[in-house]
Amino acid sequence: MPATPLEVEDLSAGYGPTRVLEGVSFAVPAGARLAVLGRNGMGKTTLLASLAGQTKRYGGRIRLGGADITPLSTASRAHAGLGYVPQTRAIFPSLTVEENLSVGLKERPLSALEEAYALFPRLKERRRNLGTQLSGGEQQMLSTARTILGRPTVLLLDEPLEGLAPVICEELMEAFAELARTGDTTILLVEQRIQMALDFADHVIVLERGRLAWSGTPQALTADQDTVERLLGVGGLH
Amino acid sequence: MQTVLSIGVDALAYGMVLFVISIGLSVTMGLMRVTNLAHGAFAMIGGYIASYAARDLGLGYGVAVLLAVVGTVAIAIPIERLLYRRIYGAPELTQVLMTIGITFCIIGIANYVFGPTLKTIPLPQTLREPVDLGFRTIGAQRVFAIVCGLAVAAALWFLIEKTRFGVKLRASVDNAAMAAALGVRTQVVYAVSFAAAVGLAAFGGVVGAELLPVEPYYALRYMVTFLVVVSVGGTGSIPGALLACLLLSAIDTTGRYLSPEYGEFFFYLAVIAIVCLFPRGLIARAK
Amino acid sequence: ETVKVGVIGPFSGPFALQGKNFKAGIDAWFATHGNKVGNDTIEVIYRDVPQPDPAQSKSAAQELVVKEKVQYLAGFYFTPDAMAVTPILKQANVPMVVMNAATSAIVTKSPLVVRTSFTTWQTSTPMAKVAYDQGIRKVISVVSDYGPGVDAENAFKTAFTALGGQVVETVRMPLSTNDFSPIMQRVKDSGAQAVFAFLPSGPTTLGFVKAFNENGLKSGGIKLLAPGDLTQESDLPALGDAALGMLTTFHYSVAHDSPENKAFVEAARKAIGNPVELSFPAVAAYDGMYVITKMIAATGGKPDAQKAVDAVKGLAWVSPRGPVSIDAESRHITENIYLREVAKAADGTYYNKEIATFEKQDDPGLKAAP
Amino acid sequence: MSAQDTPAPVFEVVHLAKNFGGLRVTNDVSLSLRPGDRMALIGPNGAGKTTFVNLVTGALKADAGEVRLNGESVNRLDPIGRVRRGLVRSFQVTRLFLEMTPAEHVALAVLQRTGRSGRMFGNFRAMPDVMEEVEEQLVALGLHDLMHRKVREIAYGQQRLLEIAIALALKPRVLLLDEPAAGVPQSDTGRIEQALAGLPASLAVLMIEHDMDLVFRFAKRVVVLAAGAVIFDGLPADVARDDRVREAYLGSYAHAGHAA
Amino acid sequence: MDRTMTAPLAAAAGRPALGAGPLAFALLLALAGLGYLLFPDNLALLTRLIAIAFLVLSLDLVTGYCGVATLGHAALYGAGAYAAGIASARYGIEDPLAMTGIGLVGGALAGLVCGVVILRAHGLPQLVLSIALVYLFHEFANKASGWTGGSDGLSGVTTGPLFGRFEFDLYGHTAYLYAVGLLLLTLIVLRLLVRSPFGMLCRGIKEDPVRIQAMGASPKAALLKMYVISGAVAGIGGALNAISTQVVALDSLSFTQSAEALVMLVLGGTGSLFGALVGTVVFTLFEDFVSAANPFHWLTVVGLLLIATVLFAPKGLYGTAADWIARRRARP
Ligand SMILES: Nc1ncnc2c1ncn2[C@@H]1O[C@H](COP(=O)(O)OP(=O)(O)OP(=O)(O)O)[C@@H](O)[C@H]1O
Ligand SMILES: Nc1ncnc2c1ncn2[C@@H]1O[C@H](COP(=O)(O)OP(=O)(O)OP(=O)(O)O)[C@@H](O)[C@H]1O
Ligand SMILES: [Mg+2]
Ligand SMILES: [Mg+2]
Repeated sequence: MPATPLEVEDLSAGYGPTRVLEGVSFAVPAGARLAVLGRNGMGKTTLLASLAGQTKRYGGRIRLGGADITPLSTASRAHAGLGYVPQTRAIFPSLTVEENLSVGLKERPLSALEEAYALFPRLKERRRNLGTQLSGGEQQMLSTARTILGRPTVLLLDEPLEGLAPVICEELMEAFAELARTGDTTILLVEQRIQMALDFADHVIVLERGRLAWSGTPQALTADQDTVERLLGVGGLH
Repeated sequence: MQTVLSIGVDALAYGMVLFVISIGLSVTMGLMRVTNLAHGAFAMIGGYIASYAARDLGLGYGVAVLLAVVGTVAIAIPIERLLYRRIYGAPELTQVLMTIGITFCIIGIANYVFGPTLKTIPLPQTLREPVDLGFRTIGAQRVFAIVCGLAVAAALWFLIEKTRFGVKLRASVDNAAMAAALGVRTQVVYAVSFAAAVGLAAFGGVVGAELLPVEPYYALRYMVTFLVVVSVGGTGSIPGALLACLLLSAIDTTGRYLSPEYGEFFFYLAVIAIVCLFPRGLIARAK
Repeated sequence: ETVKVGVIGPFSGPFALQGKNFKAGIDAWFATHGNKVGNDTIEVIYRDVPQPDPAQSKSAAQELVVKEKVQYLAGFYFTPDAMAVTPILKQANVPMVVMNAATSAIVTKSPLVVRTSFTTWQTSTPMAKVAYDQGIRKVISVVSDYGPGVDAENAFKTAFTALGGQVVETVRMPLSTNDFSPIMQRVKDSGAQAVFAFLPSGPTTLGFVKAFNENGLKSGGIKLLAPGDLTQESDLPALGDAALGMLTTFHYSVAHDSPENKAFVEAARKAIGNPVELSFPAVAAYDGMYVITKMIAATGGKPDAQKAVDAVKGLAWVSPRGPVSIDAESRHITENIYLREVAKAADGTYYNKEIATFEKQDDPGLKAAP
Repeated sequence: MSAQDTPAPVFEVVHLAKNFGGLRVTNDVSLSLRPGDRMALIGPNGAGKTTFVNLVTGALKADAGEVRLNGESVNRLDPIGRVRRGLVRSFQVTRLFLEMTPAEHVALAVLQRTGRSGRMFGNFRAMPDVMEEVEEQLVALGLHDLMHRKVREIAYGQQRLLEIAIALALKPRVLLLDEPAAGVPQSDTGRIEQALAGLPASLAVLMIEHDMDLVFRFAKRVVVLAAGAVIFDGLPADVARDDRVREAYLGSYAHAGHAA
Repeated sequence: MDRTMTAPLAAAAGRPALGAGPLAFALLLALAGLGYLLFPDNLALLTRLIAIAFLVLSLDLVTGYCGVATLGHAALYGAGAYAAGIASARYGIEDPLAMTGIGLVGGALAGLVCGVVILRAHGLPQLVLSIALVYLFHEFANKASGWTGGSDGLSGVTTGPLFGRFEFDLYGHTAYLYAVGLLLLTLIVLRLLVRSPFGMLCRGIKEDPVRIQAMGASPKAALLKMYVISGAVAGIGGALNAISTQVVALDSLSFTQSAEALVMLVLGGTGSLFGALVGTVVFTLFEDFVSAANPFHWLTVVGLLLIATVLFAPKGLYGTAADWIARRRARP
């Protein structure tokens, strides 16, 4: 077994004076699919952003493939193999679709763009359009494709399905699963639709007010209706 | 007819000089989104270095130009690291405050070091001869400025629109955090672009010194002109800046010929009209 | 007793050079004459008004009077700055010695104003005669579009037409003009034999003179005539060969040949530091100090503005620029105006060489005023 | 549907069309809403749903077609005029004032609606009727605790809810919701539903949504847009059975069946 | 309702900590009195400072509260100054109150004209429009020298006694007290204005005009209204300047004056009335002290001040201080 792709140890982070995350620790095995759940404003986005190096860190360490990346900048973390798809999509508005994608290529040749087009044919049709001219769903596709092109070993997905048509959601989830299987990519997924997340993941953590409140397998979570109701505010998972 | 032609030539020459000096500003403002009011200050530093090299040290014009560009960039890099880096992405007004502060300091220092008098940059003989165009003569220096302008425009356009570096730069400006998350080393990208913009400023300051002579208040005196030209063209757009320079200089030159006493009126009325018609610049970069 | 003199001028900003010249002139005075008048010691207090800003000038003057208790106000590079202060002189019981501001009307605003510099009318008028005597009959006037420029245009036009010449066109160009090529084209098209030009000293003069040469006017035999602002000594190194042979009329050249001037220039150059920076405001400041010492002597160092001013009416002396006097009625300086040519000295420096003298010129602008 | 006992439409769109360059984004779309209607507009990504909203609200200019409110054409009205006639939208990508608080957002809407937004004195906190409505609206969407925080500091899902609160505070007659639940966690979509359920019956609502559970619970009528054209207009129960819709949009969701 | 719980949060949410109403005004009054006592010989400077403060406040209304970028605001100030000056010099209106009123109207009219033009664009092009406008105003005043005195300045402005009793004399007591009075009155009115629904609307427009449109309000109309108000405020300042110095010159509607006002505003902090005041006071006094101490190098020192402000007080002196206090208070 190679080194654990991602280990988080006692991470505390936030924005300026506001602390959001408090002592979060977990580790993910290679090729794992981890779902990060939690109610509104509990710190899911903050967790992912902290891993990507975009928040203020108050304490704790992050290890990527065994190497300590805590002191690294966002860009260096990306080069170390961390891919981040933020919740707000963060399309570059003044770049065309093709240029948006090519930023994600890092140093790979332009021909690699075809990979993205194969995943989302819609993007190929719109390749010359500017980022802002895309529909909400198209932007979501672009954002995801852009990051995948960088061939990350750990992929952080913050609600990548938001605003996507059901068919596309399915295809995308399959693509993620495929990525995890064949590419040895470890995936952290934040997703609002709990069932969908549970169907996808092989491991779950739940955040509550910035703390790790629960962790285990999807099956265990489904079985634990009490926790589901308390931490996620919904009843009746099956 | 002769007069018309002659005005046309003057407009072209003046426009290209403006272009050479202000294009660097178009890069900082349009691509790096820094309202860099100190642009003229860097052009001025270039002018001073060239003047010192050519006049006081007696070096050749080419060497002086090179020294000016390299020297200005060398001065600008620490300023970028210490000061500009803090205002990338800051509100426009904050940038205005900081860059005005930098301008004041540079003026004060230039005044102290070089004194308040005008500085000239001696031209080589070839650039000093008037060139005969048949219907009139024009300084060879102006022809040189026109050529430089075109060369700079082409090179810059290629760099920004056609290279990976250009894409990275534009991405970093649109959303630095996201660009970094995709592995772009935004600080390096910024530093390189800034250096390029400053180098262009210095180059323009030297090439344009015949029209806009070098003295400590250069930095403030022409600030508005540069700002106007760049935003009328559409910041960050090379063709836009070129078009704006030519158009505005044509209006300015014609107005100055026909009715100099209302020259300013024409110029600024034209600016208002153009901005109202093209509120995002003649050739706008999409945002 | 200490007698305080408040000097207001541009000591920083784009016009700092002129303020520096004020200071150099005053320092030269002290260096050559000491700072004592009888038992009184003169103390100079400087206040900076970097650009024309009458409000700032006035509040500076008020502060000088009220807080520093100055007995004399002096300096004033720009006309509006001087104008702003005239209304308070009477109440403050303080005379004002204008060391530069060159609009004729200032002396009429208060009986307590004395001027030791010049007016644009005064320096521009003789040029008409120079032009006419050279056989020039058609002139185009090109001036910067602001008060002094308009004064210069009017002065020249009045005098030239009186002589029988013709001003074929008058062009006023914005102060911010950088590119003078179109103006030169206009000059060419006007068919004039000479250009009469007025621009404030500073960076634009360089562009103007260069454009004049580059557009083939110089080689086409057209003469460039101007009051001396255009060839201010501090601009000459930059103008260089381009200005060689240019004719200007002015009240003072640093190269004026007289023992008084030699002494003055030596002291003033020492005071200013860089010798090439010395130019005309210094001499007016120097003479201004002379006038002030006379005033102090007359009043025994006591504040009495009217008495002080009365004491110098008609005062005549030999200034570094030549013989001068204060006109008893207008309180403006009567002086020689010289025709000068830009020449190159043996050591490679450029200077304004005086080639003719118009003696005892008063200010024609006062009579012309409506 | 029989026309006798149903009221006249408040909102009608006839033959609406729009091209972007060569791309036909809206292709002869006609539909209408009556008071009390609860309609869902669904369709693949890039089908032209948001564009449709932009066209009817006047943010974009249509190439052809007409938009009517209460039987009157509003083609000539600018977006502001249309809002004042009661046509209100929410934004798919939140557009909020990051430096202002939720209370201020809702208050602005209330003040604007009641014609007091131009008042140059007083403060909304001192206007009891405004404050009451603000609190009511924020309580309904669970934002009450955050009411005086800057929007910049509240989580995305909460911003989405605020987006809806503003639209509701304008008391529209026709409400266009562009993916109101996107980004809102499942635990909180209930709040949106409740808020919608509490709306006056006379209001006509058109909702764009990709969350099919929400769509089927909310909508009484479903319109499906694909490549700019309406390919289905009917009852929710029928939509999953339509082959074209299934292929273009629903995928396996249709097989799984929905809570009917 | 748990209003008690949200109240301290409101204080923490970035509302200016010192904005606590009457207290702040009392403080201001005390400062004005202190200025009078400490600098009895420098009242002319303080009066000039207050006149500029009107310009900076007026700029804050459109820039700080509405997000309109302008480097041409002196056009409004100069219009007020010339209106008041011309009324006195050419029409013999010498009553200071009347002159102030005329300045106010002049400024408001200029505000209307500038507003109509400037509001046609956003961001940088807007900045350029404002620059073009202020140059046009400047050129116009230069050309119309029959009215304005051109570049020599408009002299011959005379000011009668205030309320028919108090002369504007050399020592500037009347001018200073009048200026302080006007300033306090204006501040009270402006404070009401910025806290009113209209003020809130403007802040909304600053952040997202499209959102405001979607609420059914017209950003353009509101901004134009604000521009006219801002013009009136600047006009008062201009008139005050004309009244107290009895000259008006082209510098009062110059680009330099506009840029300086913007610098003062940003220095103090945009978007709060007190920020505008703090900026004006600090910049003007600083400039005065430094230039008196060393007129030859003050520009460098001012430059350093500006740079230091951006580095250490990025929200402006007042804005950063207010933030800091708010944070201290928010902490339990
Ligand atoms: N820029 C910020 N400054 C201060 N506080 C913030 C900031 N962004 C988020 N927060 C706070 O941090 C907490 C966690 O936010 P976060 O965005 O991580 O939540 P989330 O779990 O992703 O929620 P959602 O499901 O709504 O996306 C929230 O309470 C929010 O108010
Ligand atoms: N300004 C524009 N220029 C060119 N194409 C545009 C522009 N705006 C939108 N489009 C294109 O029009 C199509 C419809 O966009 P629209 O936003 O209406 O889709 P949508 O149905 O709302 O999709 P989603 O469900 O993903 O939000 C998209 O393919 C989009 O790329
Ligand atoms: Mg989130
Ligand atoms: Mg959409």
